[in-house]
Amino acid sequence: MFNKLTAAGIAAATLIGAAGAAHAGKELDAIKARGALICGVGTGTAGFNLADSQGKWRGLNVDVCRAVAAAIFGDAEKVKYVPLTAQQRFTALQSGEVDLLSNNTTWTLTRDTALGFDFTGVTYYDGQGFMVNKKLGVKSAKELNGATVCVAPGTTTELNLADYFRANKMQFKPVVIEKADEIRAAFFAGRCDVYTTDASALAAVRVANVPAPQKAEDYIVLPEIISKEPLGPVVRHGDNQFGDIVTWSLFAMLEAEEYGIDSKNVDQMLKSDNPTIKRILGVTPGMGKALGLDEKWVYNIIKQVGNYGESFDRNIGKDSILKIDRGVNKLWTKGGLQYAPPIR
Amino acid sequence: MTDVAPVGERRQLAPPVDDSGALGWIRRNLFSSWANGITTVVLIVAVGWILSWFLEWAVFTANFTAASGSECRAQGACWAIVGEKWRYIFFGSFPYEQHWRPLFAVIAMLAMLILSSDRRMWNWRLIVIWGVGSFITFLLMFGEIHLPLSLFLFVALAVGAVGLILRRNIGAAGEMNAYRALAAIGLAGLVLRIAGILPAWSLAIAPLSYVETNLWGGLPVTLILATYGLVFAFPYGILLALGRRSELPLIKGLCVGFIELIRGVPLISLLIMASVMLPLFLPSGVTFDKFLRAQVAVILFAGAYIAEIIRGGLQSLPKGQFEAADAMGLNYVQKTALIVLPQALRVVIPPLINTFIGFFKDTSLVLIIGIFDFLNTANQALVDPNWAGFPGEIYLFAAFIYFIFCYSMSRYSKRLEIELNRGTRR
Amino acid sequence: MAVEALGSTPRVRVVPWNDPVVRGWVFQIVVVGLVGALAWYLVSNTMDNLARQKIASGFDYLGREAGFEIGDTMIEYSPASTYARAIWVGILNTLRVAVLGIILSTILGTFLGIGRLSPNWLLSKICEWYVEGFRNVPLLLWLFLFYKLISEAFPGPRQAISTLWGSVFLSNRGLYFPVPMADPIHKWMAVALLVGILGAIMQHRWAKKRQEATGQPFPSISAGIGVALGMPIAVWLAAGAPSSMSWPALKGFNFEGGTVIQPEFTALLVGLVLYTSAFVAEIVRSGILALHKGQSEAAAALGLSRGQAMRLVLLPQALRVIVPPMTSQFLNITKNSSLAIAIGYPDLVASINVTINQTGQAIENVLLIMAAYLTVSLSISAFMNWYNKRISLRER
Amino acid sequence: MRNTVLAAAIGLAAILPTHRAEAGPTLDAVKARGQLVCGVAATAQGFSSVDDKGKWSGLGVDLCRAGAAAIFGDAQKVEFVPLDAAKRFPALQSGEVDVLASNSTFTLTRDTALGVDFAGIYYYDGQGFLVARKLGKRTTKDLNGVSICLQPGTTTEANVVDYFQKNKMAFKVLPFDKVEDMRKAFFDGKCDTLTADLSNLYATRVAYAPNPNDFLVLAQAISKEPLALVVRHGDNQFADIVRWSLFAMIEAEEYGITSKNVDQAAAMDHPLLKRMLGVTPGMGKALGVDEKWAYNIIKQVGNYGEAFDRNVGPNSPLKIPRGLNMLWTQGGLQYAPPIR
Repeated sequence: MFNKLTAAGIAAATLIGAAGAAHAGKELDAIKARGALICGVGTGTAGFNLADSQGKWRGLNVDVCRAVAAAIFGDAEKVKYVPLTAQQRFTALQSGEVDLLSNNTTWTLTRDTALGFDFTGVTYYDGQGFMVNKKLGVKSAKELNGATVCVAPGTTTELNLADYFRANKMQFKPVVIEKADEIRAAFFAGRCDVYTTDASALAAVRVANVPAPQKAEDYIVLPEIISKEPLGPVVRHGDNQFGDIVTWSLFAMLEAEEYGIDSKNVDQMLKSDNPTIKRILGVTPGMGKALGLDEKWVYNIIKQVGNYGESFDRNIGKDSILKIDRGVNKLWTKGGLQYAPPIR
Repeated sequence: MTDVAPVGERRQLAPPVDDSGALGWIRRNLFSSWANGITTVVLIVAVGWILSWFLEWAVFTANFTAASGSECRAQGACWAIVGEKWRYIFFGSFPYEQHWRPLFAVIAMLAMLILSSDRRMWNWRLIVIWGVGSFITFLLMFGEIHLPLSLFLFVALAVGAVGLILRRNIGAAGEMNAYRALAAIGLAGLVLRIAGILPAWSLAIAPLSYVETNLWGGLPVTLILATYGLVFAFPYGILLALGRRSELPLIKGLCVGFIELIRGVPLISLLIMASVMLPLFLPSGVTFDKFLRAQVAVILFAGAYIAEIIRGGLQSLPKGQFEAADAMGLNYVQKTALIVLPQALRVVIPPLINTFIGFFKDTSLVLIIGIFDFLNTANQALVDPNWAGFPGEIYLFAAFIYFIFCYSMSRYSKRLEIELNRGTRR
Repeated sequence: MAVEALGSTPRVRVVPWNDPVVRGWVFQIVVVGLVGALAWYLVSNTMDNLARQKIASGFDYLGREAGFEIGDTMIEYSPASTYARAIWVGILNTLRVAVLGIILSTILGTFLGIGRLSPNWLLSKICEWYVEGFRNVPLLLWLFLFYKLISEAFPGPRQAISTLWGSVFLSNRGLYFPVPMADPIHKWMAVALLVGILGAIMQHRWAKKRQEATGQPFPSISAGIGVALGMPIAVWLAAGAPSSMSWPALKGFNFEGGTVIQPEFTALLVGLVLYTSAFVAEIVRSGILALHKGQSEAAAALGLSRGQAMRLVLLPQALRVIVPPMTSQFLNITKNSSLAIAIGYPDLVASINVTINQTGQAIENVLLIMAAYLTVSLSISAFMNWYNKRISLRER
Repeated sequence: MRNTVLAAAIGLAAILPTHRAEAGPTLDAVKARGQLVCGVAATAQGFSSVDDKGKWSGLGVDLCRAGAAAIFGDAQKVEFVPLDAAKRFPALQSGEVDVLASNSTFTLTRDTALGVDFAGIYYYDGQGFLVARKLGKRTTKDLNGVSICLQPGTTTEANVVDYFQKNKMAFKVLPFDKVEDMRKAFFDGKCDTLTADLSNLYATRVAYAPNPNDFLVLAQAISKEPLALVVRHGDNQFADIVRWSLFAMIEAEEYGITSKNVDQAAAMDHPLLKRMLGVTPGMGKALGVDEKWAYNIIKQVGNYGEAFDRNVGPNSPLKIPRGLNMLWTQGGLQYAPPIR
């Protein structure tokens, strides 16, 4: 019986193994050989990264992955999404399980240095806020002394929260659960007085996650923003070429918005006389070569994903249910912080 | 029992109470004494109260047909959420229109398990059942399977080698030659393959669309993790158990160390290690599927526990068996594989089934590393804001499914224990 | 191999490759070499990966400021404390739930196990269905269920259920109840309690000796409890009965004052106890069933009541069968308490999980988890082995 | 046996090395040398210029000093190497300098093909226009029909053409081959406007205008010229130090820490300040420098606002308005990720 089971075991092992190990070399080569970008995304925040019922991922973070895939393969669909919890994300990136993390990760000093990562830009300038039930009658975060706070563990959110209460000499009691769904459920069930996370995510949760008998209007987001949270895609230290591609894919989306190129007019724009636009869209060659990509890389990004403004509006801005104001995420020409170095 | 007459005194005993019939049964089992009677009454009241409350909630005021959560929010249970979510709970995010695939995969696995529970199948048939069953299961789940050339070569080598060792001095000359040929072909082929002379050919069977493991979810995941966890842990647990019983000090030390290490830490820490650290242990760029990593952790964990059970079986064998085997002139491998193990394993089958029940439940821990097993999909079903607020219903449903599986297996193990003991009770 | 040395025939000189001793060593060295090579391969890969990506390593982070708050701590802790202290808080929380879980599930499980053997059909059936129901469903599911029930079924703090004349409050924030204000006398009361317990043990020994000598029973258990509790009460009274209490009161968002049993802790403890007691019940039952029928008959013949027979004759003997499997249940409770992470109780794994996230140093932290659990597990098994030896039959 | 297991586990833990102490090659070389070698533009008033006594000053110079303060705790341990535009990247690539603060624009080609990394934008520049005040033009939109002094074939020209075409404005070009000729022509009134990077125009106005107050730099930029610090590809640790030294200066301004009050700030019980100034350790270790790194920068060099005001802003002859270089909280672009 022993031998028979063993043999059956070996057979089954190899069956499972068929979908198993894959070897890779340098990052860009490995991605090209694999034929798909592996992108680590969050486990589900409406507007940033959320899989719909067909399993199709959507959101601002997802669009970054798609843009990078469009730049590399000319096809924004060649992405494999790996949903990661806050706990898994860094080791998944360190170990090479994902090529790129586009997961609402805050750019901080420690992560930039000790974790061995490179932040390749800022997709969304965020800040941490508080949401409370209207019934509590709280108007300001300064009134939260003694509150019970629901927060996801292992995030900068958790640290900012402790800092804010310390700096203001207030007390609080945290309730921490690893999974975002669970922590929200606990908040809406009344386990905590306050839910804290990035302001954008608060807006998303308020619109999309309030359970049925309660309404979005039952909850308010307090005016205080207690931290800076520049959220951006992250890559491993080491392969600068791939890091550059991620950086400039995001910059290309910004640059396109600045020059008024969008997914609808990009074909006309190919005929533009403007040398900058010609350079951006690869009509004048050079940029793609510098990155090691096809010259049409920006064209592919804009055609298939859209410029930054389009992506913002579609996922979290005015055309979405979240209706988040552009605020500091406006282009620098319009008073915001979003600024791309020239594609030249 | 308590009204034993004092010694030395003769007393006219009352005629025996009639304890036949329904009344007699009740008297015997429920009201045999005053204390018993009071206990019975108290329990009846308590159970009645709980049951009536539960039935009121779960049946009489329950809603079975609501179209959304808000319609459901009345007094009783909202079973409509189960009606709405059961497909997700059972099959997770497997492509919706392809749900028949995991369904049949589950059926195939259940068939495998049920067939294996029949003692008449405990021979070469098991290998066929598991080979075919696993093939069907994974073909349904993946949609396509690639059988690389090296696999065939490896199987040939393994069959040849095992045959050569086990049938030495026993098998007929022709049979041994067949093993030699198989082993030679396998070995030569593998060497050529590694040297790169043979091409990386593989047999592709792809009748269905490919579904990657991160879309798998629900019952098939739980079944696969538990079943294959045990199947793979089994041979490796046997090795560990033999190692622990070995008189070679280094081997024994290694096995004891490993077993105690694994048994001393929670499964969660192994799962975290597999999900978070395993990739760091491998050369850069080599990664494993997350599902496979969880499976590896379950196997490592199960192996240590199985080893301890098998050790119990080995210890229960009488010395005479070893001596007789030695007298026959069998070598260690033959002795172990042909004499010792068949008897030892027979003893440990019921506790093994209990271990399997344990793993069937413990696989639920993989939800902590983000794999969508049955409990996790049930949990996810609660997230939908339209249907929020009915945890009791969903969890009771999930508990019911788990109960059916575990309870039937434990009944089977009990029956088997009695059957197997019948042979030894002379 | 075990039998190789059985025959006591003088060793014959054989060529080395046929000498079982030599072969044994060669085999061992090969296996150890293979395992060592595998270990070396994995470790060198890891080092290479860490170095190449410039990932920090080492245990220096333990001394750094943790920066996160923990909701349920037994010792002084603030975000300004170090990671080491945060992990220590986690270990203490794990131990708290494990120790309470072990005690409560032993008590509950023993009653259930005896209940299953009751001549009362209804009682034994209820116990049986309890056992089958709880042990055939994953623990994690029970934890989720209890946690959700507590957080969704109980009202918020402002609508808290208040009982015992407004001194105890039950809400989804937990159970608040009053505790005596900290007072220096508490320290002396603890000392008195220890003295009382010592006294009770000595008293019990004396009673046992007397019973063995004269056959006179002595209510040593109730007397012992009396002594153990009486001492601290006497101290308390002697100190003038300082009875100022800290009462929970709704202030701002939550109750302040008093003390609280948090829902996460409750859900975890209840889940662990209900689940494990089902297994304990089975162990107790089979331990008692393993005794020869003559034991209970003899006890009955001596005129002992069923309760006395159980307490004085059956259970002490059954313990010998019960203790080894109970050890593994105790280990299970300890290890299963790690499921706390799923419902947000800040145990060891939860603390370390946050630490992994803040420091990015997974390897060191997972090693810490394993070392901590191994230590606890080995201590529990060492204690149970000692106990098992103590109660085992002394063969004369 | 069980003790052996435990011992083995602890042993395994012990063999894991602490190799963060081992630094990147550039940092090692810098430390061994005892000073940071910093490439700066030969003369760019306000950004890098040297006085008679050989003392360097300027915004770029201050950033190099910040790097030295972070690494050595001493802002003076810098050697400045003046480099002209053509030599700066080869000098960096060859290892002649460790870091460039030479008014280099962050562009795609440089970021990718040159083998360099841009480590933080210290000045958001852009092409603008200098006009005579008496002309009455106040914004770039008023420039319809002007005559422009230009060097043909430069990106400067391309930008002007783009901008005027896009806004449907007419203009006339007066081409010059040499900068000096062009400058002279403008101040002689041969053309209405001179175009170059804004920082350059401010410097030109101060240095060459007969009376600087007669001339006006129009505030709007028609192109993007983000001036960034540059390091070699491949040594991420050194790049991190350079980048976070700049971010520390920006962060300090945001929290109101200056060279004057930094000691008080370090004594405050504020978790953010404590962490940044090294009272709570951790950040320095992560970067591989002393825990007091940010304190040293601010104490010896000042925060970003101080450096800006002193070198190019209101306290300097250039009097460049902060504009885009204001903090993000005040409507500018200067933003530092959190130091934690």
